Amino acid sequence: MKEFEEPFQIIAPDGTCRSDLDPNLEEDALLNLYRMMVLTRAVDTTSVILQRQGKIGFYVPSTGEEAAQIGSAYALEPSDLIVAAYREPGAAFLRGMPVERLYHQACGNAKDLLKGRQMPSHFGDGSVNFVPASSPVGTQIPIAVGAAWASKMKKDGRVTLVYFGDGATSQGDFHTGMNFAGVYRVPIVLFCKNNQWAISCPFSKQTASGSIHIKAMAYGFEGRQVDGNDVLAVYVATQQAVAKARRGGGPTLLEVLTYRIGPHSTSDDPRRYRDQAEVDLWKQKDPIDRFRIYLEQKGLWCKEDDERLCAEAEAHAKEAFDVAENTPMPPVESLFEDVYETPTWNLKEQDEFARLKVGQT
Amino acid sequence: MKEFEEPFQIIAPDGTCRSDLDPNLEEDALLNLYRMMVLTRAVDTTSVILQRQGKIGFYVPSTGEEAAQIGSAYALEPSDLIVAAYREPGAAFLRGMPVERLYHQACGNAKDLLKGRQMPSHFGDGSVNFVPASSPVGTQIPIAVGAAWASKMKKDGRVTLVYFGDGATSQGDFHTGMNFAGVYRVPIVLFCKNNQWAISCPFSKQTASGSIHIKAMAYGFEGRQVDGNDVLAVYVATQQAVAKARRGGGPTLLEVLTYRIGPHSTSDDPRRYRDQAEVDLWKQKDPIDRFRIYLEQKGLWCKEDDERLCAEAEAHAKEAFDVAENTPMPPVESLFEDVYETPTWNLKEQDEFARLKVGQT
Amino acid sequence: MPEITLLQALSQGLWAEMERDERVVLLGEDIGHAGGVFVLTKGFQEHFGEDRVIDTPLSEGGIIGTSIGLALNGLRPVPEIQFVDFIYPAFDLIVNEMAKMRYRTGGQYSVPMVVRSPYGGGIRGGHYHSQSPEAYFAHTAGLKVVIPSNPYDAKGLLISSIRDPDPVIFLEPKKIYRAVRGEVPEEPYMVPLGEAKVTREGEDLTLIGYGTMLHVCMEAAEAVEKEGVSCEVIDLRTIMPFDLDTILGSVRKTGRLVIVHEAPKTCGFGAEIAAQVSERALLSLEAPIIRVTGFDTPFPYSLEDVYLPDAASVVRAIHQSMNF
Amino acid sequence: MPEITLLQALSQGLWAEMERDERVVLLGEDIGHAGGVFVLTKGFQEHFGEDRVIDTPLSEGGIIGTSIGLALNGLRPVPEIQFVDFIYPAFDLIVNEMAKMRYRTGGQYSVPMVVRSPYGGGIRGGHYHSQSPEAYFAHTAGLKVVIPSNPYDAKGLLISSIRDPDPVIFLEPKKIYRAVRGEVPEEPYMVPLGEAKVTREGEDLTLIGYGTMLHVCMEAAEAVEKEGVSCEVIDLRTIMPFDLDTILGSVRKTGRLVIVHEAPKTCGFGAEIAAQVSERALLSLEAPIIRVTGFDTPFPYSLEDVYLPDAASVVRAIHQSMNF
Ligand SMILES: Cc1ncc(C[n+]2csc(CCOP(=O)(O)OP(=O)(O)O)c2C)c(N)n1
Ligand SMILES: Cc1ncc(C[n+]2csc(CCOP(=O)(O)OP(=O)(O)O)c2C)c(N)n1
Ligand SMILES: [Mg+2]
Ligand SMILES: [Mg+2]
Repeated sequence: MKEFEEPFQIIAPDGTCRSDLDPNLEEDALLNLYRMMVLTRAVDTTSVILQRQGKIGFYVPSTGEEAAQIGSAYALEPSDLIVAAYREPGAAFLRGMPVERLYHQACGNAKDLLKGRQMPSHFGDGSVNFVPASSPVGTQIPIAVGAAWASKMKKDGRVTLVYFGDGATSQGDFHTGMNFAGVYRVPIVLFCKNNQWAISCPFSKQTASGSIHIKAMAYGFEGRQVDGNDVLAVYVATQQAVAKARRGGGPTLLEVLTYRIGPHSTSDDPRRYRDQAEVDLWKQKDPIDRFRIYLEQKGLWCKEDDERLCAEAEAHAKEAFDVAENTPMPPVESLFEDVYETPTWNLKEQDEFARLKVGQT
Repeated sequence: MKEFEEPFQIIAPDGTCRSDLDPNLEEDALLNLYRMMVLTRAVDTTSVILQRQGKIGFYVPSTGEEAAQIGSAYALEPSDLIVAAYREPGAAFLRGMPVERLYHQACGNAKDLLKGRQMPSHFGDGSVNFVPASSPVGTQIPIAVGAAWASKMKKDGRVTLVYFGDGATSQGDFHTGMNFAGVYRVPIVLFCKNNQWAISCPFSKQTASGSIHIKAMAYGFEGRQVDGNDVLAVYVATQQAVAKARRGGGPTLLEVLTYRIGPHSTSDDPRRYRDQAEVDLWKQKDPIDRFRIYLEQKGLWCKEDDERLCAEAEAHAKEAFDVAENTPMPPVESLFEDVYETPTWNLKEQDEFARLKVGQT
Repeated sequence: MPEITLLQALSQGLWAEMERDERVVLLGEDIGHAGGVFVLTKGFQEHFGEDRVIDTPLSEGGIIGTSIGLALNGLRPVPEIQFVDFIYPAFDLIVNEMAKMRYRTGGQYSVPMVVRSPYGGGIRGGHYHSQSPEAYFAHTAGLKVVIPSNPYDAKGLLISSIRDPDPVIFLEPKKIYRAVRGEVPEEPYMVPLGEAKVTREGEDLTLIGYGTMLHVCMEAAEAVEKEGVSCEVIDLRTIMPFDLDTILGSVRKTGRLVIVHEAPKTCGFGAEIAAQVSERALLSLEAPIIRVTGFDTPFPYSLEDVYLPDAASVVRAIHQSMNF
Repeated sequence: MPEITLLQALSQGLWAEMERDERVVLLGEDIGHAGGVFVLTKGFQEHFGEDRVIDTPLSEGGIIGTSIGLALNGLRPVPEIQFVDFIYPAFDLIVNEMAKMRYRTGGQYSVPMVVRSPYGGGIRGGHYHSQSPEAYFAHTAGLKVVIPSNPYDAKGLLISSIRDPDPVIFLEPKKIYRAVRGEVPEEPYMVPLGEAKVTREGEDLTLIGYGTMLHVCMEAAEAVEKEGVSCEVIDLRTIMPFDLDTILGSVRKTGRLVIVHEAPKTCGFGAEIAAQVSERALLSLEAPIIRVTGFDTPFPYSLEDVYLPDAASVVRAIHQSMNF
């Protein structure tokens, strides 16, 4: 029975590797995975500082969850679709969304693809098939199932991957999305990042099922538990699920075990509700450290490389933010665009009113 | 593993009994169960005719599902709470709701406890702890879980039983209700009458899970499959679940396998979407026939008894309807009662208007 | 031209669009194999196949949620909600996702789709088969809301809705699905969204209705004509965006306005019309605007005739206005 | 009397009711162990225990659905929805069950409960942490809707809501959770539902607001006072049932009305007030009723100050009305 198996793992916390399971990626690929993880961490660290400095209003850190983001996104083709939650900037970067775009979005400026309409950390980029997040937890699941279903109908060969958290599994949308995915066998990977917390709610209080992958049984398809701090395991498990979806094998639920090292968001103080000891324990399973040891053991990486990369990544994040910071705000009339394809009379009238308000007429 | 076991059964379709499982109910109890099943069938038959004659507007038949209703309700204490769907008149009768009340409700007259506000088949009777159904499929599940939870908090020793169909398991409300039931281990029996159809949707298209009881695994508590046309099996399984709930053991999901012999409602024509052959197959598993054979084999029942009982039950149904038919409609002012405990100014004003409309002022 | 029912006209419009555009897919409970509880999609699944006329599990959230995804990925879904009273499990997906997708993604994604659903009273449905929730949707930025009153408009508006780039809530007055007949061209045609129709010209008072209530307005207009009161009747057809110009033009002419809808009065769509007219045409008003609506109660069963606005009530409102 | 914030007043009211009536239980996401995302229920779980201050899984449908059951079986639940923007997964349970339970069971069952939720803009929350959905609930028969604007009312209205026999949607203006302070008696007291408060008397024009917008109205009233325009300001406090008498009394006196709310204009609650006033006090109106509201767009992030009604906009509306 699935639920008694150990989570799928390739690299152990000490960096040793199950060579029978190693996907034997090329050197470039391995280094690319590592670089993206480091970049994601650097953006995280930078953003939290920016928020504290009052330069951005809000940020959702994903420190500790880099392997889950990068390993999964790497298993997709560029034409595949990602429907995201808010805690997967790394997946967007891997796809090709420039870090600058994350900051344009965080600043809500004139270059923000979302035109300054959502809070920070709701980035997305249609040009790399990454649907921006909305805040309501869980809605992305049935929507992603529908998107995947469209691919099946159109026979376009695309696979959809949807990210969501452990908390999201309690929503009705998880259930209806999973059920439709099962009934219509749509080409989707339902990627649950079980980071053990939903704001202050520990996983043990989120559901009595003990695990999330087991929930797939309620929908007639496979659920699988993966070590989410092992980028290779995440990559391989996702890749297998993607391949299955692409060949018409239907959906897979992946429960990817990881940990939210930081606060839920910059508005949150986790000391109110959880023990530092637990955090420290998970810090020892850091996905970046683990992968670095693996690379070092393979002779692909050394301390100097790492110092250079970290410095570069940090500089990259800062430069990206500088560009965003110096970009003007969206114009007032943008408020009234995109409600409909063509503004209705009431919006045109309100546009006039808004210009009056800001003294533009 | 639960899901590979056979459904729990005590009386086989041919009337033979697994004596090791027989609850050995007293003669009176056995005959009572049988009488209630026959009464439910008689009300069903009568109501369908009444609807065809235009005497009631609508009816939801439950022919074929009598054992599921009666066996389950019989496992409860009078103070336990039933939260019903619309297809459990038998459970209401067993609790003590007079048949007359069902017809008052169907007529929506001045004696209807619901005051003529809902369609027929939405009966209920607070005096016997039977919450009336509403139409939206699934809403009763989290509500019932809440009611059961209140019992746990108040330590009042009550158990709640909620009825719902196979179709209802696709709703988000099923999921959230089940999840809360599991997390808070509330004293509830989640009683799913899997009658194989949700209007025209066969169970095989409702979900890919193959069964419903397996879905309990997603919530960390027991799910159990029961032969729903075997009144003793239903009684015993429910009784065990009730006892477990009462002693603090938490919720149980019962999947009770039965069949909707008739149309979904009097507005429905199942010939549009299903084979008569399937219906005929299930007719051979008729729960009333099966239990009669059992009683006959026990020497508790004979043909003459049965003829008398059937005639009585039919007469009872007809008389009850006659009373209801001759009861006047609710008064106009009843429209404005119970929106709030005390009518607000707008309702008082509209009450005036309504009287004007019907020429009462 | 053949005379057909409103239901047949909708069926025709749907069929035509499915023929024209293979991106159009239908999904809903009991719509395929069984042909729909109102038999509106009878024969569709046989003709277009199970992949385009999809029987779904019992989940409005699933139907709307996956439809949003289908639309986002290039299809043109037309989900059906069996009765609009059951749309609320999908309310979050409608107001927070469907309505906002274009806006929240800065126009990167859009979800052209039409949510069809029978609405309104008059079929003895009690409170769960009779509701008129148009105001909820009209208050939700990003949605269009359409309600036809006759076969010709029904077909043309449905076709326009399906071709529209924005999500549309399309409410079908089930009471008159079969009761109202009219001439309908067999070929496809569009009736533009956002344009009301003056179904009767008049001088003394303006009556505004939509769906089933349009017919109540017409009946009342005819009744008072004998007394010498000339009513102009406007069929709103699109609730959002509504045709304010036609409304204002008429009220400026007549000076009197009675609005009729089935939904409860408080915060019903009539309030918006009344607010707009009294803001923009105050000086034209010769009498207070009157709303004849459903009551602020859940929809009843036995007393539904008392609940629903009828011609007599509208006539009383007309008298009240004329005698002001 | 000590001066405390609106948030503290709510916290006090909640605490007092929990002390008074052990049937009162709180449930919601992050309200217990963490004390709530706005720290409103800090210390509650420690004091009242995990059985009365319940941290729930992430499911608004579960929170409201089980609360309905808790209320039906004798408790007095006060569920919290973390941000009202997230209430819609429970919309079906609210409109089809909570609002209708008493009615549909013929009064056999009732569900006294208070759904508390922070609402409104002004905290840079973008479209999912800023919504004002009061009109949806006001349009739903069976619900009461309450929105306080200051600490005193907040505590008294919350206590009244908890003691009320009907379900109440209690919306808390989060922008002024901490920004508005006032004197609040330490002991429990009730502010009756359904009664507006004239927060400023005046002769020339009536301003109606609630929640955060009440303060915008007051600011505008003060601004125009210098010009010699005397505004009467009404704090609605209860949206449903709203206090029509106070509104009409004021407008009959002033002849002019400006209504202010954050929610989108179309079908917002302002429309209902405008419709009622123009129906019942048409001849008193010396100028058209003006609504100063949020726009008919989803709530924005960067341009929220443009979106939200401000005193300057209200002043412009006052000028427009005075100069009519
Ligand atoms: C419907 C809804 N309810 C509540 C919230 C507030 N909220 C935002 S994130 C969050 C926790 C989500 O937890 P999880 O799904 O585990 O994702 P994680 O944040 O851990 O990545 C909550 C309660 C929300 N955004 N949407
Ligand atoms: C939310 C909702 N959607 C749709 C309907 C229409 N409807 C009424 S009963 C039903 C099928 C229910 O099937 P099931 O749950 O299996 O119960 P059964 O009727 O078989 O007893 C449907 C679709 C409804 N009442 N409520
Ligand atoms: Mg989480
Ligand atoms: Mg069924």
